[in-house]
Amino acid sequence: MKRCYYFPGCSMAATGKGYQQSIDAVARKIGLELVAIPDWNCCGATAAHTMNERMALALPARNLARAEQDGGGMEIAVACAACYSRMQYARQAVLSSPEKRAEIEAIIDMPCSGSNPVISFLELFSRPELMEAVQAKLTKNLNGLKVACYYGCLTSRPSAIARPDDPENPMQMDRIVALTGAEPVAWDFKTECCGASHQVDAPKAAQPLIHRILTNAREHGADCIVTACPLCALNLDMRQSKIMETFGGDYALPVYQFTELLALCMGVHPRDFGLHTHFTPAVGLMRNALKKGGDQA
Amino acid sequence: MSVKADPNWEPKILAFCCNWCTYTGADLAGLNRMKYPANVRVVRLPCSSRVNPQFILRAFQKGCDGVMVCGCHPGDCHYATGNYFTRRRFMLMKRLLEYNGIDPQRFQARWISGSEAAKFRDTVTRVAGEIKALGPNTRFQEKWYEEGGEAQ
Amino acid sequence: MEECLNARSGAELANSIAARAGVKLHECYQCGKCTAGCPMAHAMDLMPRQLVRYMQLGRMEEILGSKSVWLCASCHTCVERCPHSIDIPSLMELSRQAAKARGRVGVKTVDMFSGIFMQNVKMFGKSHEALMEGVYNVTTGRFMQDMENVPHMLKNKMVGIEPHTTNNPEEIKALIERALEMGGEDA
Amino acid sequence: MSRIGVVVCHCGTNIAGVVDVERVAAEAAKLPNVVFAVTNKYTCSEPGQATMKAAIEEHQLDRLVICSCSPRMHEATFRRMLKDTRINPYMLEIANLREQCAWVHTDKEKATEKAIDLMRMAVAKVEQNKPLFTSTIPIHKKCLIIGGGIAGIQAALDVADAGYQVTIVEREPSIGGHMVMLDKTFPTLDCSACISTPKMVDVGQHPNITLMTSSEVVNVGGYVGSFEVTIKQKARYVDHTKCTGCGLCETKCPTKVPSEFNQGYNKRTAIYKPFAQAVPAKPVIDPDSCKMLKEGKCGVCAKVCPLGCIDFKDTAKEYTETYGAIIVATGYDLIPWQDLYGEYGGGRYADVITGLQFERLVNASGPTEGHILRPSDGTEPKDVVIIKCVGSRDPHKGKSYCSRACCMYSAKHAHQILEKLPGANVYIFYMDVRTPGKGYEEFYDRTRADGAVYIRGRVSKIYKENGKLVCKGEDTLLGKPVSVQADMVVLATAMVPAVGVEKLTTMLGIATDPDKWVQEAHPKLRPVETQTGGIFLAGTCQGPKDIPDTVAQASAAAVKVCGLFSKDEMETSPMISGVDQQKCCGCGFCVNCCPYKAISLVEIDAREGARRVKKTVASVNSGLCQGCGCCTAACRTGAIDLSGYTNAQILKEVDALCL
Repeated sequence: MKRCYYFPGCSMAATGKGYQQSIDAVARKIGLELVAIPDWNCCGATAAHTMNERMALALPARNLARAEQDGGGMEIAVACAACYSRMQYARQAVLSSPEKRAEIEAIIDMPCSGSNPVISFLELFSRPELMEAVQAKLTKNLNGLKVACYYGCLTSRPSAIARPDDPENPMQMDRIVALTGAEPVAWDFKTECCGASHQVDAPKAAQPLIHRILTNAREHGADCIVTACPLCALNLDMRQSKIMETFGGDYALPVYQFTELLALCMGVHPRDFGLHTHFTPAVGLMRNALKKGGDQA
Repeated sequence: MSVKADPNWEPKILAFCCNWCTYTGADLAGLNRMKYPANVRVVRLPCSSRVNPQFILRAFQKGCDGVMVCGCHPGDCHYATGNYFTRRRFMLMKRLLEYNGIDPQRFQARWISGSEAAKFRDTVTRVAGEIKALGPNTRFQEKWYEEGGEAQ
Repeated sequence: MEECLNARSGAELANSIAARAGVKLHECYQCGKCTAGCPMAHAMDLMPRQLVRYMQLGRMEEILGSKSVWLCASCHTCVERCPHSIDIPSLMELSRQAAKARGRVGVKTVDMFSGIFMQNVKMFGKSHEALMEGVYNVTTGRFMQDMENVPHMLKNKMVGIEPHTTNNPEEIKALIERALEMGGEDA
Repeated sequence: MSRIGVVVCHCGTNIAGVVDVERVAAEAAKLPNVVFAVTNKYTCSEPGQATMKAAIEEHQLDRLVICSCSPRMHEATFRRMLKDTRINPYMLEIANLREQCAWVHTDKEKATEKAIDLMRMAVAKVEQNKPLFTSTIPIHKKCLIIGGGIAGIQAALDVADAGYQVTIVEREPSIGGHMVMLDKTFPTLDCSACISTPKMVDVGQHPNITLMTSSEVVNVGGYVGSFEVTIKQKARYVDHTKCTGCGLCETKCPTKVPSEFNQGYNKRTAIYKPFAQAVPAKPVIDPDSCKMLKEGKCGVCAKVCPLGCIDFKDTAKEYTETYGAIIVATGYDLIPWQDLYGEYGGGRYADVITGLQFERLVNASGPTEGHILRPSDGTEPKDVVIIKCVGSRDPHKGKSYCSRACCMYSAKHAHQILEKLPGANVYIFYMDVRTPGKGYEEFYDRTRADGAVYIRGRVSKIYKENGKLVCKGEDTLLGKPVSVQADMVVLATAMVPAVGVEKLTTMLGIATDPDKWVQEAHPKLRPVETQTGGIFLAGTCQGPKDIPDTVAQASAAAVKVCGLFSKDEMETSPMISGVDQQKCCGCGFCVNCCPYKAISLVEIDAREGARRVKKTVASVNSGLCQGCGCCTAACRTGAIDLSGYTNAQILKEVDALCL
């Protein structure tokens, strides 16, 4: 029913594998055709603009150019928050002035007009036609499951680039997840930073960030956290047990991608998207929630 | 026949000044006994927006060497918005005059408030100097048309 | 000794950084909402607000030598909430680049990670998480960091041994080199 | 043939010391139509004026040029002098030989040449002058006051006490505005209701004041002295002429909705007075919540009313009346912070409240009877955080300006909390503490002595942790990120113009600034006037201010109105624009550039050859025109001209310079 270009990002082949599988499963179910940008490359993430602004724009711009070359003229949907941000920056730079565009084109050595709009997966799934399509395919529900939707920084900020529905209290993911019957909680740390790569290169300074996010989600009664970004999920999931050890806290908050919840409620087998591979055990909560929720009315 | 060669030549400059700011500022310059060249003749108007572009053309036509339009600072107009119109009109006017071969320095719009006596003095002094350096204006003048209106 | 504020030797650099970031330094009235919302402020030696203050005073020395410019996570919370929308992330970033160009690195591990990341992209066109982490651990001597998670990743095939690449990694390498050749405006 | 007289003033040596006045007079005498030219030692003196008057008679002059000091000095003097002569006062021109010639030049030769030029210009201009006559417009000595807050109340009382009729239009069911909602007022801590309700009662009982509540202005025409104003009074469903305000209906009404006056913290009935001391002290029915009006069921109030005042068929009524002056006193509202500050919870937390909500919570007649209790659970807060400048000094999310009253009322809130809740802690996050008022700085000192902790920095986020509201800020004086765990947070939110004020200002034709505050005629010298004659300003409609400033401004506006009303008619300057309807093409360019909305397009009957046609032309309202002349330069056909500064006059002046 709907086609768009798809930029998976590097994490999807590694720690984001489950995310990728759930995206594929949901897309198949609702008839969404995701056309991967031919021969895409790394967006440069935060590392590139740490070092050099031109490089930080040129890397993602090459992906825009690749999509343009393909000639489909479709929107580019991006599944990772950082990739989304970088691609938006690049597009807006190309559109900002002919000089900037010429400079970028010279670096990537191909034409780049920025003609294809870039959208986040959250924006894509928030569209009424997609919401309806998802709704139509849901067979099970998660009634009563309390989820904290975590958006992170780069899908919300800077708002001129990311264009969220609300930079402080975005609701796109909340509305999508609510389709499953799960109950998104109103909490305070939806858009607070998880530390991103500082979890690797400055872990002592960055670890409290994760702890605060988890604490606040817990404070507002969440059973789990839902994200729309492989790195956010990795930081909150993989580092969780160690952080509990360091800062105290005897609970575990499983971390899901929003597409995982959708896939699950569409009857996709959890093994098909690696629910069992999460670092914080994630199968049990879902098994119970599904049992409680029963079939979609 | 070169008037410019006359070392005693003094330019005639006409200044349209609004009653509430620039004219008041000019009066204040007098009160403070400030000194400036005697080349400028002031025409008092209620507002700089009263200045019809026709007046300026007429001044050049009749032999003025320079024309100034002075009013309140934008935002301070006694009539609230008049000088915004002045500003727009005379940006256009300046370009029109330039297109017609009048040196843009011969036509100047300046904002001088009622308290800016020193600014009035300095502006008049500078403009008089600039126009003196330019020499007499011949463009548009009746004489010029009579002589065929071509190259000077 | 008290600080003598007449010395404004960094004014030129500060103004050029501000101009490139599109920031009007005078607009900042030092309310500190940036620091207040900054997730990394607790680890910084110079608060984000103080960064702007030093730039207002034309003193770059303190900024170039700070840890803060390396600890900024580019989360953009500060600029989003700033009453004057002062783009502190850009000030941080450009200051960091200026520091690096002068051979000053406030937090070595951050610099190394970026370097390794980009090296990775330069080699393969795509980044390779496990390889990166491995090289980083070896480079920084933090051999055991995050190693507890490796068995889990291996078991679930979340890390491949073969790095994925673009069709022609040379193309990306050339791209990066062209960008770097153009240099930073200041550096 | 005109007969022009020229008088060149020595002004002692002021002019004559630099300008050769005799030569100027001699040059004047050579000009055509100049029949009389002399010099005079002191023209403005009594003997000087007498000499001129005699000359006018003797030489049968019909116009006069005086070469003297600035016209800004003595134009009015000389016009007055001409009043009792054969010359019309507007047949006068003055050449400024003192301020703009003798005083600013030293070279006598050049100064004299310039003086001759200036004299010639004046002579050329005066030849084109036409007699002008001031007209008068009648003044209807009745004042309309829009808004019944403390500004409107004060202005109404002042004008009414001076003996003039006043009508107050208030859109709420009672006057009182924001002030009556407040608990105590800084810095003296007198009870706000105690000092404002007597004034409200005075308004209600004043023989010269007509009170129109539940009413709004819907149309304004005319100009100073006679504004035609249409006021719409909403249906109140209660006949106030019969109602005694016994209140029985209110006790029996079964429908309860959140009380606007108490900020939603308790309920009111559908038939209600907003608060106990309301003026008028008679109820109205809120059609949005009344069961009878919504569903046709109930009618309890009608059954219990002993006087049969309830009329469910009541409809809105419109009244049109003529007013000589209007005072705009529409006040302010608070910025809708919930929509703007997601980082402060965006309204999700019941215990994050505004200063105005706090006023109700601390007020003895409020929903908690003056006990400071948390809205969420009714418990006493122990740690209270006050955040200043929420929406103020924040061009990104709110407004760029300072709201002026918040520093003081925040200090007052801190004081009240520390006084009423022993052992409580108050933390005030501020950027700057602004206390420019009598007794204000002292009050701030006292608040700190009470124990309020002032922290310099803006809070970035409020979030909930362990049941506490954590306020994350920076202590910018320490240079460290800090947090305070609060039980309740009070936000000092920005003042913004009252909702719907744009509609009114458009109707009145008065200017607003980019933030929609009404623009005063001059920020320093005409602070209570608008650009439109006869329309004045009082209170916060002009910009944020506190009660003392509001009251002072209201009284000032009242004086302006009384000054206007002290005369039966008003002289209008004849130096205004006029349209030659023959030349006018009806393009309307003049309409758009007029700052006073004095020009409108009208349809007239005209002739086109032999045919009679309808023609659209511009028409100037002489009551509104202030004579700036902006329209004249916009006119493409030269149809519109400014008396006293006509195109012909100015062109002749220009020509004269270049002879």
